[in-house]
Amino acid sequence: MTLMDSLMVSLIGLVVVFSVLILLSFLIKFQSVVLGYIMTDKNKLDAASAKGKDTGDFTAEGETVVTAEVPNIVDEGWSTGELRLLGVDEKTAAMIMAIVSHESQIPLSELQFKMIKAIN
Amino acid sequence: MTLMDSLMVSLIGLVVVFSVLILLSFLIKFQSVVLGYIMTDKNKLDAASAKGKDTGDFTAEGETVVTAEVPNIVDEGWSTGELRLLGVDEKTAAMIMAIVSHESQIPLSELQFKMIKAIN
Amino acid sequence: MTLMDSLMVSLIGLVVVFSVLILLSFLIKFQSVVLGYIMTDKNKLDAASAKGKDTGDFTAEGETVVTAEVPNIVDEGWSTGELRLLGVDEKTAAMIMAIVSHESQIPLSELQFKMIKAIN
Amino acid sequence: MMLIACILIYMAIVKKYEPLLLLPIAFGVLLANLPMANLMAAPPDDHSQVGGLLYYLYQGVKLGIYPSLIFLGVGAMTDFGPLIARPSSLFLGAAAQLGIYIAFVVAICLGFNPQEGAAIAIIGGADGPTAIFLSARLAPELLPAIAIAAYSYMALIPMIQPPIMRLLTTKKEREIEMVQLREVSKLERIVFPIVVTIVVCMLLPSVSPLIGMLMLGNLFRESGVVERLNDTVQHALINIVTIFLGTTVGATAVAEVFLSPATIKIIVLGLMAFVFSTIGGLLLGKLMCFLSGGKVNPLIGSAGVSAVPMAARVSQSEGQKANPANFLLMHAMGPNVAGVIGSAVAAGFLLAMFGS
Amino acid sequence: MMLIACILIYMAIVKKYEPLLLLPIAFGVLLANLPMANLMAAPPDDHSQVGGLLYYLYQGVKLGIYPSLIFLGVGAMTDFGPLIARPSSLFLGAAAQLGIYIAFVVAICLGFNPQEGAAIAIIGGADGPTAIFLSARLAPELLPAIAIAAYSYMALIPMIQPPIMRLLTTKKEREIEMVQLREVSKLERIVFPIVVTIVVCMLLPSVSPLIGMLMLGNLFRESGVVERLNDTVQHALINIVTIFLGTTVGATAVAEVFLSPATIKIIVLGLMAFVFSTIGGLLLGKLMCFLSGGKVNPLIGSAGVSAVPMAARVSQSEGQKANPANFLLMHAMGPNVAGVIGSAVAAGFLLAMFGS
Amino acid sequence: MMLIACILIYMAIVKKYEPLLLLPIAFGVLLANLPMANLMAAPPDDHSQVGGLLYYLYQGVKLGIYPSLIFLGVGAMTDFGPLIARPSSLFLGAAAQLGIYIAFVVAICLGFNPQEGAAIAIIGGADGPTAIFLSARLAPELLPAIAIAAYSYMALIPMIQPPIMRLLTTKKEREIEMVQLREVSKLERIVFPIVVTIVVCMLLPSVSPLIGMLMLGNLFRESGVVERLNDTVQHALINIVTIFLGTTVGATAVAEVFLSPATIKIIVLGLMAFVFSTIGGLLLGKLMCFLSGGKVNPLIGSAGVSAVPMAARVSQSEGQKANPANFLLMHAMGPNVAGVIGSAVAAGFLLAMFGS
Ligand code: NA
Ligand code: NA
Ligand code: NA
Repeated sequence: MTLMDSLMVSLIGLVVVFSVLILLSFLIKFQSVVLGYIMTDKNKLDAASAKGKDTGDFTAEGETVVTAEVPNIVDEGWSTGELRLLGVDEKTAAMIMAIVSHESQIPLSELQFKMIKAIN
Repeated sequence: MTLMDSLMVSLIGLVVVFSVLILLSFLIKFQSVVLGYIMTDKNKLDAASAKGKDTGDFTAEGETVVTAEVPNIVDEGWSTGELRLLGVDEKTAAMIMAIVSHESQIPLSELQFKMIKAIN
Repeated sequence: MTLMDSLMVSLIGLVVVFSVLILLSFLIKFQSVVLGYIMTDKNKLDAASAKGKDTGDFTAEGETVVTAEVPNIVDEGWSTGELRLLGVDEKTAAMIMAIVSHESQIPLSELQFKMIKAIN
Repeated sequence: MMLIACILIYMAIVKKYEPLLLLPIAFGVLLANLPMANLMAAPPDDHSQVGGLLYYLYQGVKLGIYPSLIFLGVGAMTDFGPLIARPSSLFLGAAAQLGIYIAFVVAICLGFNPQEGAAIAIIGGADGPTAIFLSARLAPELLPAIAIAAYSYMALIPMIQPPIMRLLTTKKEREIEMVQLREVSKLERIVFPIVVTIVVCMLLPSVSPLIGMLMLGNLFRESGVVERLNDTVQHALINIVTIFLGTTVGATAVAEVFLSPATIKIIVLGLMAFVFSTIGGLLLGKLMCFLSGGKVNPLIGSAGVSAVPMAARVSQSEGQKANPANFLLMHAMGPNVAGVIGSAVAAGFLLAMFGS
Repeated sequence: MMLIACILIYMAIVKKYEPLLLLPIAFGVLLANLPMANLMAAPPDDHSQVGGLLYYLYQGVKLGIYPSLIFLGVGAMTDFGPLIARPSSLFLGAAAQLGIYIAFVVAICLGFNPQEGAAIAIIGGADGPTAIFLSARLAPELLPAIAIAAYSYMALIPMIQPPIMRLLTTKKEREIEMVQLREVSKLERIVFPIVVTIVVCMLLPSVSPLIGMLMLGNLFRESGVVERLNDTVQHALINIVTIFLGTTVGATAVAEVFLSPATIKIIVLGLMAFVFSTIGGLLLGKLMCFLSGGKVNPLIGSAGVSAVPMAARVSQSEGQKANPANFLLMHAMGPNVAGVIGSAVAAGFLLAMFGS
Repeated sequence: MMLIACILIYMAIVKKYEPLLLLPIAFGVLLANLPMANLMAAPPDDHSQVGGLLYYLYQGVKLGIYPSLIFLGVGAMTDFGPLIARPSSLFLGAAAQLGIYIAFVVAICLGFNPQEGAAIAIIGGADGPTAIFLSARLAPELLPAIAIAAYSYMALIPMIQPPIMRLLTTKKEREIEMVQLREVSKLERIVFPIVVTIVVCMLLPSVSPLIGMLMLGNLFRESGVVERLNDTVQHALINIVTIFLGTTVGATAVAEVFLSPATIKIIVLGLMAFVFSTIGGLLLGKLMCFLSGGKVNPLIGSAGVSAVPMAARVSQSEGQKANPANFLLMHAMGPNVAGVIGSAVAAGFLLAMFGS
């Protein structure tokens, strides 16, 4: 294979990678827009999946951790998805998360924070 | 295959299933009666197996440890996320967690404490 | 194979096993001496490995749930094997265990209760 | 086909129809139908090129290994105690195979050959691994449709059975409370899998891979001395095999066969089989109710279709609707697990008749 | 060769260079080079004698099964949320494959044939299973050197990238804080793997075993209905396969090939590929920074090489050095996981060009 | 044969004789001897029909894969620290192979051919996977009897050894307390498996699958950087392989061979081998006691037969009977694990002599 050929292959290869990934990025954007419209469906899905979490005829491997608490009053915390922040602003929370992630060497994506709360 | 043949096959099939399962049911009844007589042997077995539960050169993978509590009254403990401290200050708790982590050789990030409580 | 041959084979076999294992034992002694000299390296290794215990881009399987308690005074609880009952009678305890077993869909034989305690 | 895959994924995730199997199956359908990906391609005879990934993983289905290993895990998860306590449960587990034979006759009438008819009929056994085991041997080209139908209807049990149950039983029958089951000793539990293995495998050798592994798993569970093995077959092993089984079963779905009238027929026959199995179980339940002088609640009969533990839960819920103090769950578990043995026996018979 | 094995073991244990792969690889090198042990020996054609242990385990590499199953586990461990939230991350994931093509041209110039050149070049993808998958097909004799180089450089990312990052970006650019990513709905997460599978596998069928399994694993993760399977692919399955993959890849290292100038060339080319991939990502990052009017921190571009999650951590740490309030980790995760798809696409292209 | 299977199940469950292996073996005997089930049937040469389930699973035994993978897990579970702390333990681990050679001579006298004799003799190594590995290669028809004898006698160690120990040692010897073992550094623990692999596999290449995997598992354990892999080889992998190994080894028991005088001879020879291995270890223990001026308790010699950790526990218990303050367990662990290496070396020698 000549240098020229190899350059050609490389160029085409680069174009292919870019084309596929750019196409993907547009599809994802498109998907997000479309799915945004089908909000009702989404809510149904979320509800269904929440209900479904504890069904299943197999018992889950590992241990079932049940943290039962008696919520005396409805908590007034501010919620972002699965994370509740109580008396902490978002920036501090991000910092805490980064620190925990760094200290524990666990990537942020694998950590699951339930609640960050200021202790007075 | 003609309809007649298929009906024949089905009939025989049904008879086979019933025969085998009825035979099984009698064998199980018979087994229960016979084994009922050999009570002494059974007791020996039960005793042996009770003793044997914790032998074996392999350790069993994952056991479910449940700390069940009878909440007579709503507990007045102080809560940080998933960890409840009862009658223990934060410093002591941190120390205990560090000790447990060190003793068990499990990094703190992988331990999950449910409750640390002073026992009086 | 004659008896003589078999005796010969056995003798050689015994010599082989002894030779290899004696050679190994000397190599291990030699290794210990050599590695003893490279103490600095070893310390570096130990330090590195201590640090390394909790690294790794994968999270460890299963989490260990520990119920840590601060035994201020020796507890006066009543013990049945591995299960301690504090302020709960045996009957109530049995009921609780049955309920937990039923709710969690885990057969009683696979649940391990550490302590059942009345919270006042 | 990709659309079908997406519908199946939807059913698995949103409707939660047996997602452990249906999700891998659905994705297998998707993967195998990507044009040119050739994931199911066999290597050339001289092995000069490698075959597709799913082709290799599929060998475990073709050789009957995966369904047997799934049964190993199922055996370790199954408590045969209620069956041992009341052996008459086995009658119900036999009656609830009725749909298999009805479906077989109709399938023959619809023009399927006997092998195909038997494979389709086994859907009425309401038991996934058994259905896959049998159809992989008798009619591999129908395998994906049969597996999908079997798992879907198993998930739909709470919709299929209740109307039939209410139709065939009187409120008075549904209200019947049954006497508590006696306790079963450890020794009985240990002897049970050995007896079943010997009896069933000697009478129907063709099904011994399934029954043998089912009972080995149960022996692991009941012996109490091999907790390590018991735990692994219930988790790591069954999960790994489930992934491989599901994905490759799905991957056998090629458009020409799957998008043919045969699939529609299979879906209809499968439903019919489920309905008649339910009816079979209920009718014998009524008979046993009558013969026992009203001690047996006929609702436990429908649990004989297997579909563990879904069908038993349906019996429980229907019984409680008629009489809030009625707890049929443990009573229905007997016929329920008997149904697993029942469908395996039926499969063994069909394999003995029509296997090569 | 044994000395090399010991050096690799040292790197794995003391230096902690990707020990999960490097330790088995190193031990595989050791085992395969024990004189007369013949652990990689094929059985005679008539199978009258058994072959070596590692020969049998190696079939999973040869048939492309192990890398695919590793990707199944990787998919289950990967959170594509940041990528879905900011799809432009994919541009960076594409740009950071630049090194692959540069290395390919240089490899051809150095006299490697196209198959070998492609296998070597894929080191620049910074993705172990992809590199192993491709070289097992295109240039199996170079497999061990390529795998070792790929995993070693992935471990060395925190040393390779920072100087380049500081060289190519201004302090002001590095200080840029990015706006928080929007939340991604569960539905988007579920649809994503399906869309990627269909699009990528249809455009590049040759890479469908990798992308298909990656996305199946991700679907297990995101669907939320198959926790059992998700758990097993992330633990038991990926660990078992990792051991077999690592040990047998190492065992392909025979002295005649490994101790040749080719290995030196591969090491140099691999480093070059890593450097140019980093440069590619950074340069496009700068362009996106410019075009967005300073909203994109170019440091996240270098994370596009994949090497998840090491490269993203490097972006985070360099960003924080320039501006202690700068948290780039989540922003860098997008290009980071995009890089996995990017290298798989690049591998698919090379396989389509040069595969038999 | 079914009766034998039931007796073995009884031994496994009630007597708890190595149930992890004996229970699957026993069930394998049962399954393989169900008339007409043909679970061990090979497929026809043209593969037009599928073979029996256990036939396919048995390939892992035939190819020597399962015993090696078991050793991978055993290595990860074994602490060689006591051996490294006192390398002279290896002498005892060598002496306690005496029974192998005695049994070999007697087996030849009894009319077994050398291959059979070697396979039977290895029972004296008191090490299950090694015995299975060797007999699968040298005398596959004797495999089940040898495996059952080996595991049974290993379970009977607490009955076989104490009388011999009391006979051959004086109370004064048994009372000897040994000085505490020095601590072993992490570095020594890491270098150990590498050294053993190189030395043993170079001297006895035929046993490298076993020793190589044993030491790889130990390296996983001691390196501390691959906890994931360590955990998986100790649990999921070894458990899965144990099930397949046990069941298929049991399934090789066909009545014509198993119910022959050969099996009786194997049982007698196996017991003899165990006895003489124990004697060998004890005698060298006495010699070392004498040479060291009474610092070595000869009771730790009998632990050299391996049968980890049963034999070491017997040493501990006998020592404590003579002197309640005597804690020999850790001292006996050295010879105990040395015995594993010793039997593997012996197997390597026999394989080199008589292997095809
Ligand atoms: Na059924
Ligand atoms: Na990449
Ligand atoms: Na030994």
